[in-house]
Amino acid sequence: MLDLLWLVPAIPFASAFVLAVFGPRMRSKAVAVLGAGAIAVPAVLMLLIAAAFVSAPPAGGAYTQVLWTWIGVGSFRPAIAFYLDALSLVMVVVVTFVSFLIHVYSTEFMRGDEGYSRFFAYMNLFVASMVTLLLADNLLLLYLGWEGVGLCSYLLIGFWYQDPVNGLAGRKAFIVTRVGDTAMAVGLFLLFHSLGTLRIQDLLHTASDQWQIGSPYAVAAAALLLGGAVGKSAQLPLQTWLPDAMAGPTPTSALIHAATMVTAGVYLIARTHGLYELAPQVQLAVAVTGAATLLMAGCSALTQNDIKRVLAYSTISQIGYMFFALGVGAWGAAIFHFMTHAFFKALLFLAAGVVIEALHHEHNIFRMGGLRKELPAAFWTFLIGGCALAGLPLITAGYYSKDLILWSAANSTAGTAGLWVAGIAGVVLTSLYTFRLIFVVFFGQPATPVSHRPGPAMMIPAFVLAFLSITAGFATTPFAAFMAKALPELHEGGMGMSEVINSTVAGLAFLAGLLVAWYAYLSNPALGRAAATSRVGRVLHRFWFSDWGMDWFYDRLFVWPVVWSAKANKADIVDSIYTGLTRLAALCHRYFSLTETGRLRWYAAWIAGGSAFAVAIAMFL
Amino acid sequence: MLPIRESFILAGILFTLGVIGVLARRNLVFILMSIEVMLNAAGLAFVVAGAQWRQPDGQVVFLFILAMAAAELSVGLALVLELYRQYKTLDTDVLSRMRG
Amino acid sequence: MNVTGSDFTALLPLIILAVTAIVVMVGAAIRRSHALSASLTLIGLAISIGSLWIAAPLLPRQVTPLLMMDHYAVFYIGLIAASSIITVLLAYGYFEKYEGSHDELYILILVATLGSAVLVASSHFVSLFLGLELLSVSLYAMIAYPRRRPLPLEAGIKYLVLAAVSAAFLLFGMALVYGAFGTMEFGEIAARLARPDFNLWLVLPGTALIITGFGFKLALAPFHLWTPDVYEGAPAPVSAYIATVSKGAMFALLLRYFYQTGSHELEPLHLVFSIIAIASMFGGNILALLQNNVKRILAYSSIAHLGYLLVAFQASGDLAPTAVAFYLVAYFVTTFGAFGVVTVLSDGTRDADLIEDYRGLFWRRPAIAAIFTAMLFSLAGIPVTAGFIGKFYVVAAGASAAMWSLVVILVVTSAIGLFYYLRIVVALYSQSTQTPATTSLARPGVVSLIFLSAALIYLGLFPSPLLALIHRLMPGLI
Amino acid sequence: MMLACLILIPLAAGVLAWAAARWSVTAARWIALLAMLADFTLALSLWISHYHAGFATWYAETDWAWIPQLGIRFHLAVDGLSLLLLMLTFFLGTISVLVSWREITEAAGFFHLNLLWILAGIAGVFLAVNLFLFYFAWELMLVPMYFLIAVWGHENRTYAAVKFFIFTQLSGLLMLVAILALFFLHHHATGVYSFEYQDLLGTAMSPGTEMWIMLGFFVAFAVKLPVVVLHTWLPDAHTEAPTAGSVILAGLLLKTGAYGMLRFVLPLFPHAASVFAPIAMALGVAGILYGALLAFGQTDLKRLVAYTSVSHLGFVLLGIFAWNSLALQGAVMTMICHGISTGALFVLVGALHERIHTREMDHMGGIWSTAPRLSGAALFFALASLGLPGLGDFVGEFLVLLGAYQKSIVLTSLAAIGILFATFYALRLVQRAFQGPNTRDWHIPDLVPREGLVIGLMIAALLWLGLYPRPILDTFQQAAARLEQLAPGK
Repeated sequence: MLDLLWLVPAIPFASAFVLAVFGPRMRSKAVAVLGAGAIAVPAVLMLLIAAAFVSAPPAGGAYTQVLWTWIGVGSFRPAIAFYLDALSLVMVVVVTFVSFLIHVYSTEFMRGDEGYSRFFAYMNLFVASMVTLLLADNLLLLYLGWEGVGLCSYLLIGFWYQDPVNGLAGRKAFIVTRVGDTAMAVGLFLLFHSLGTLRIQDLLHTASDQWQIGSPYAVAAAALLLGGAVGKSAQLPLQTWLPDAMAGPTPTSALIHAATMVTAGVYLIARTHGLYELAPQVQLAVAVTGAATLLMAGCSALTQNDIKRVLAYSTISQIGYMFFALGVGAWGAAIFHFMTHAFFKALLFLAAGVVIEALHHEHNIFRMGGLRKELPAAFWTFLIGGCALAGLPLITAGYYSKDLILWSAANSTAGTAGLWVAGIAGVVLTSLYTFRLIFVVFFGQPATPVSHRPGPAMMIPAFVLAFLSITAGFATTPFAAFMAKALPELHEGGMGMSEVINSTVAGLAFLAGLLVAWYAYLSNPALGRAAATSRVGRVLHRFWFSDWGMDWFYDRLFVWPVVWSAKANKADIVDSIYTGLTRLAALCHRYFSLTETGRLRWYAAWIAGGSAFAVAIAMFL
Repeated sequence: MLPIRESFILAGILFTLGVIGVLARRNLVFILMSIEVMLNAAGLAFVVAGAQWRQPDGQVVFLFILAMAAAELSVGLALVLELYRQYKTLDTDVLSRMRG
Repeated sequence: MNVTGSDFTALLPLIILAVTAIVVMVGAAIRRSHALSASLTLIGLAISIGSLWIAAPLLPRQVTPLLMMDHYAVFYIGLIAASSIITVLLAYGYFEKYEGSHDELYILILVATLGSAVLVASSHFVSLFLGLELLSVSLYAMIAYPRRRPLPLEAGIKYLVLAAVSAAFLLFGMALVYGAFGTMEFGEIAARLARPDFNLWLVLPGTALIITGFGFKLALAPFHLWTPDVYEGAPAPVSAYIATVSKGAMFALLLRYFYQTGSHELEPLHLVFSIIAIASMFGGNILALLQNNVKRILAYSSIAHLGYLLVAFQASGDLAPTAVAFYLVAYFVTTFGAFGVVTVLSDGTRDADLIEDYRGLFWRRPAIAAIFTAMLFSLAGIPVTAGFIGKFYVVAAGASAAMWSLVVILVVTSAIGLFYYLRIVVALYSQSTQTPATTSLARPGVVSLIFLSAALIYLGLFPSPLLALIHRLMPGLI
Repeated sequence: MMLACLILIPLAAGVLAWAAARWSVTAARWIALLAMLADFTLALSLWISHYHAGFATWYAETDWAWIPQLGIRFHLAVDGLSLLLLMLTFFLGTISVLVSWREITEAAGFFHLNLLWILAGIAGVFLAVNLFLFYFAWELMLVPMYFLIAVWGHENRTYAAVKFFIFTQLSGLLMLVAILALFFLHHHATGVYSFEYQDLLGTAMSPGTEMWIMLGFFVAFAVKLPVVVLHTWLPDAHTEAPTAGSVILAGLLLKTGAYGMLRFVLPLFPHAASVFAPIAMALGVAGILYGALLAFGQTDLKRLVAYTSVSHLGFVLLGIFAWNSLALQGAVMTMICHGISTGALFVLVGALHERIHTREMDHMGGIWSTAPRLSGAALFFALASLGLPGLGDFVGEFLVLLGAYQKSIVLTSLAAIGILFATFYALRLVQRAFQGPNTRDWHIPDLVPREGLVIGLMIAALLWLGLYPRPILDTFQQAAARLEQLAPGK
């Protein structure tokens, strides 16, 4: 069974190719079947592989499939090879499964769009790349998948290319993530140069053999990889692209910019955890980055009007939790949160997509309202997703995963009290913006009439995800056990806080957020408005609304200088050297020509002068 | 016995005078005459050099120069006539249609 | 000093040239016929070339102190005579369109050729002077041959006055050198120069003045100002003749005189030559840069080319004579080709000498335009043409003597030069609406053009036979 | 003999095509196409037949006497490097004949003469192992290329053609001087006149001399490559040339510069080259960044693509002078892949220009909706250009950087930023020209089957090179190892 692994990326690749080349001439039903089918098969296949993997674990807990040697120069021989262990297995299963659901959703959501087949081609290509990323046996192949998903993200954000705004958002996403990728590439060079391989497993072994804890090489390598992770996962300081990425079609946002691709950074760090253990400074940086991001993004989420942007900031914030978990050494918890997040965030986007389509592509939450009765299915699914996101204690998956992370922060040797407090504050914020969203959109007075109701292809995936958003949390213990096969367990220590206290505080934090949201947006909406329009509130609002002014800052620091210098130097200043030389030659020509007067006596004078000169040189030099 | 050095200097002065004549005069006939002066100065130098080495060769060359000058002048005068026919002047400065 | 029969045989090529001149003169006196005079001239020139093979076995032979008939001389006499044949062919078609009688022109060509032949064979100041004057006086008349027209007249007078002035400088210089050494034979001069007891204060200015004389004929800067005017004013075939035979013969003489006497190795003269070479390379190329008259462009380019040759001359290693000889052959072929195109395209009223005349020529007369292009590329030294091998050899000669600064200047200035050749090429191929021309061109001119371009490509691709010939003939010089 | 055929076939076919065009232009096109296919087949068969034996030495030599007086021989030979570039030459040659099928209507016979002769010259450059012959071929490529630009180019063609000619000619002459200096040094040392590459290898010289002679070669190759500061002929020439001309310029002519560095600069002057290597690498990185920045600023689509070449060839320079197997292999990969990807971009830009008669990006936009295949292909090659993994360019650039990292971390990091810059211009190209609103209401036909074939071939080639570049790497393996061995301090 395991040797069919290569089909998992291959099928969507092939289907993407077919759709790209022949898609425009295929009927839309065929496109839908092929597009969604090409994901269904790998998803099923992956479940079977998972079953095989669990029932008969391969030797060493990992299965490697080498297809061919990709590049071969001297000792640099990365292969096209897949590596399946507990970590990648979980990731791939979740990715293919969620992808499948979202593809099904898309068959209805995108119906009638001019670029129907193009959409599925991109989506299939994305899944293929994502799976490649996750299964890659070496960092180069991982990088291939990494760039591939980045490309698909770009293509899908700018899917409706006729509006330049979408294109610009796509370009921004691509470029900002590529800033991180550049760092990551340099990290790859460093790793190969120092360790002589890019195979992840060999690399981790050699690194722990060769490098001391805290060795500058390890620090540099871990930091450079972190750069890539930060870009892809929209963490500080490269988080600015993700909110704009919401320009893409909603299924795209659900799949790429919430459930799967943006967590690639988390995967990368988990995959190369050995390096981070060698570089505790960087690991701490990961935790701090996560904590800072989750708070900043939480604040920003509070101020947004666009339903998708709220969700985008919440994604940034939730990935912040995952980084936070990685940073404190709770590797398994990070992956667990990835999984639950994939379910409930995809669910939220799908439900949001239903709302948006129902309201004629209305994105502004303040022009929604009262949809609880109009779109009950959407309301309930959204509510479940929202509760999971905010961490409704005991019954939602989000609660369990987040609870585990907070507990780890308190009980890890790498954790600190400050981090734990930040995590708790994040819970309050999450609960606050989530319920603000729910109350504004689904309660109150209807503002826009509903024009379109979703069909089964859109609702069934949402129901499935809603189910998972609740039940996935109960798998905490078996999940942790399974993860322990691939990732090290938490180094317990630190504050030694008991589970009960931690859970209680988290529950209270959730409740606090809920209550504030209820008070400010449902029972007493004027208060919310007043808070936003007070002097301090306005400044804060604008500041948070604009993502802490980071775009403004980057524009001035990077974008404008580059654009300006490119525009100013359009004609290539270097060329003026040569133009100058030709001018000089022409000038010489003009002056020299003045000697050709046509007058006989002048000519004779030159001969006389020339000979006098020659004589003078001959005699006196 | 000819004073060699002084004679060469004399020839040089004569030659320079010829050059000045060529440069200063506009009239083609005078220019040709100045050229004659230059040629004869060269001839004088040959005679002096021959005398220095007690050889007749210098004087022989002078004869060559005379003959050659005649030949050159004959062509020159033909062109002088043509110049006058076309331009009604002997001023060489009119001959500057080609330049640049 | 007795002149024997073998001496006559050795001199046969020169004698035949002289006799042919008389024959043509007599022929013209009997019956004025353009075709007859031209044919007689061609026959005479051909016989003269043929007689080189008769003379060859007797070489090298000093015929009187004046003339040294050696392989070197034979090579250049052959080249000069062959060039005169091309000149006659071009001139025939060109002057057919002109009013008046043309027989005298061929006499002049023959005499000028004789003068050039004497020059390349001379080993004595007197023969040098004689040859030079034979050449010059004929050229005055050839340039001003269409004397009713203003431009040839102007060119003729300018050339006459300036050539006479420079001849006077040359003579004075020779007198000084004679004064220093007491001999006018090149070989003797070399011998005296080797001894330290000569009067340097006569030799140096004397040689400098001789350089002036050469410099004028070779149109080297700063004695170059006459060149464009004379080239422009003279009839195109005559311009070709001046550019090639007159300069080639003079350069061969320059080489013989200086290499034989060794006086160019006097330090200050070396400097003089370097300055002249640099000035010529820069001056010629810069002056040509934006020029609109093709004949003037060719004139300026010839200034530059002689500057390149001077670099090879200065290298004076084993390679230099070969380089110069090959370059001259290539340059002859190319220059005749270029002027030949101008000649065949000229009509009876004016020469086709403006770049405008050539605009879109490729679309009207593709063959002629292709030939002209080949010639221009050869001048620029682009491969497959003889000019490339020539330039290669000149640079090689310079490199062999490690004269890096001169070589680099050569390279840089020739890149500047590329610009004006390309200006003409651009004009040739620029789109125009004109339809293919139907009028036919003068047959002899076209035939010689075809021959020249064949030679150009052949020499460019297979220079080896000519090089072998040069190698065989040249060692006589040093 | 077989190698001589590689040169003689296009030469002869060129004349034949010219002659045939008097009666039938189509015949001329077919002659050119068949000649290119024949050459490609020949090169391919050479490759396949020697693939298993490896490419350790020269083989299939043609060695004829030419100018014995100076030790000049008509001596051709191939090794792995030249064979790869030959195959590229004839592949792109075939492509350029195909893309000219409809574009060139005026004087088509003469066009094909020039086209084939350029390719013959380029083949000569890759084959020659006699320095004189090499220089001969080097100069020979120039003339027909000049005509290609000057006669069939766009508005500003004369300027571009003359500029191109003078730049290359001047630098070529400097190289000639250097060749001659080497030649005489060798003569002094051994008393033998020879321009043979094998003889001149290892000529002993003082460090100062070696440096000067090396610089003479370097300048010539640097102009062709082009190295920044000497690059300004390139955008003009590429922009003004007809499509086939641009394809050959970008795809092949620039590669002759890189080839020269690999074949001559490093092996002939290992010490001087290693002293100079840091400067050359810095120039390479400067080219990467400067070229990318300029490309980003352009509004003329063709000019944009032209400047990307400056950027990509910067990687090649960086790789060559990083001078280890990884970087050298990367440089060669980049050369080949850049030839295909940039060539393809020129083909597409040409196809677009043929349809809408403008190259100004401000006048475009929204092409995607009317010509999706063309636009999709443009996207594909733009992605190749920005170094998307899985496509050939990535392999090359990654290897270059991986190798260069061992020499200089700073330069490598800067060069990596160049890849980021590539994103700017590549995406700008796609978005400004093909996406966005169709304000000018373009309605144009999509790629016709002939164009589709050309583009399809190039896409397939890039995917192959991106996913399975081993055959290329293996072919160059031996030569790269030899070069690496030459690096002083090894």
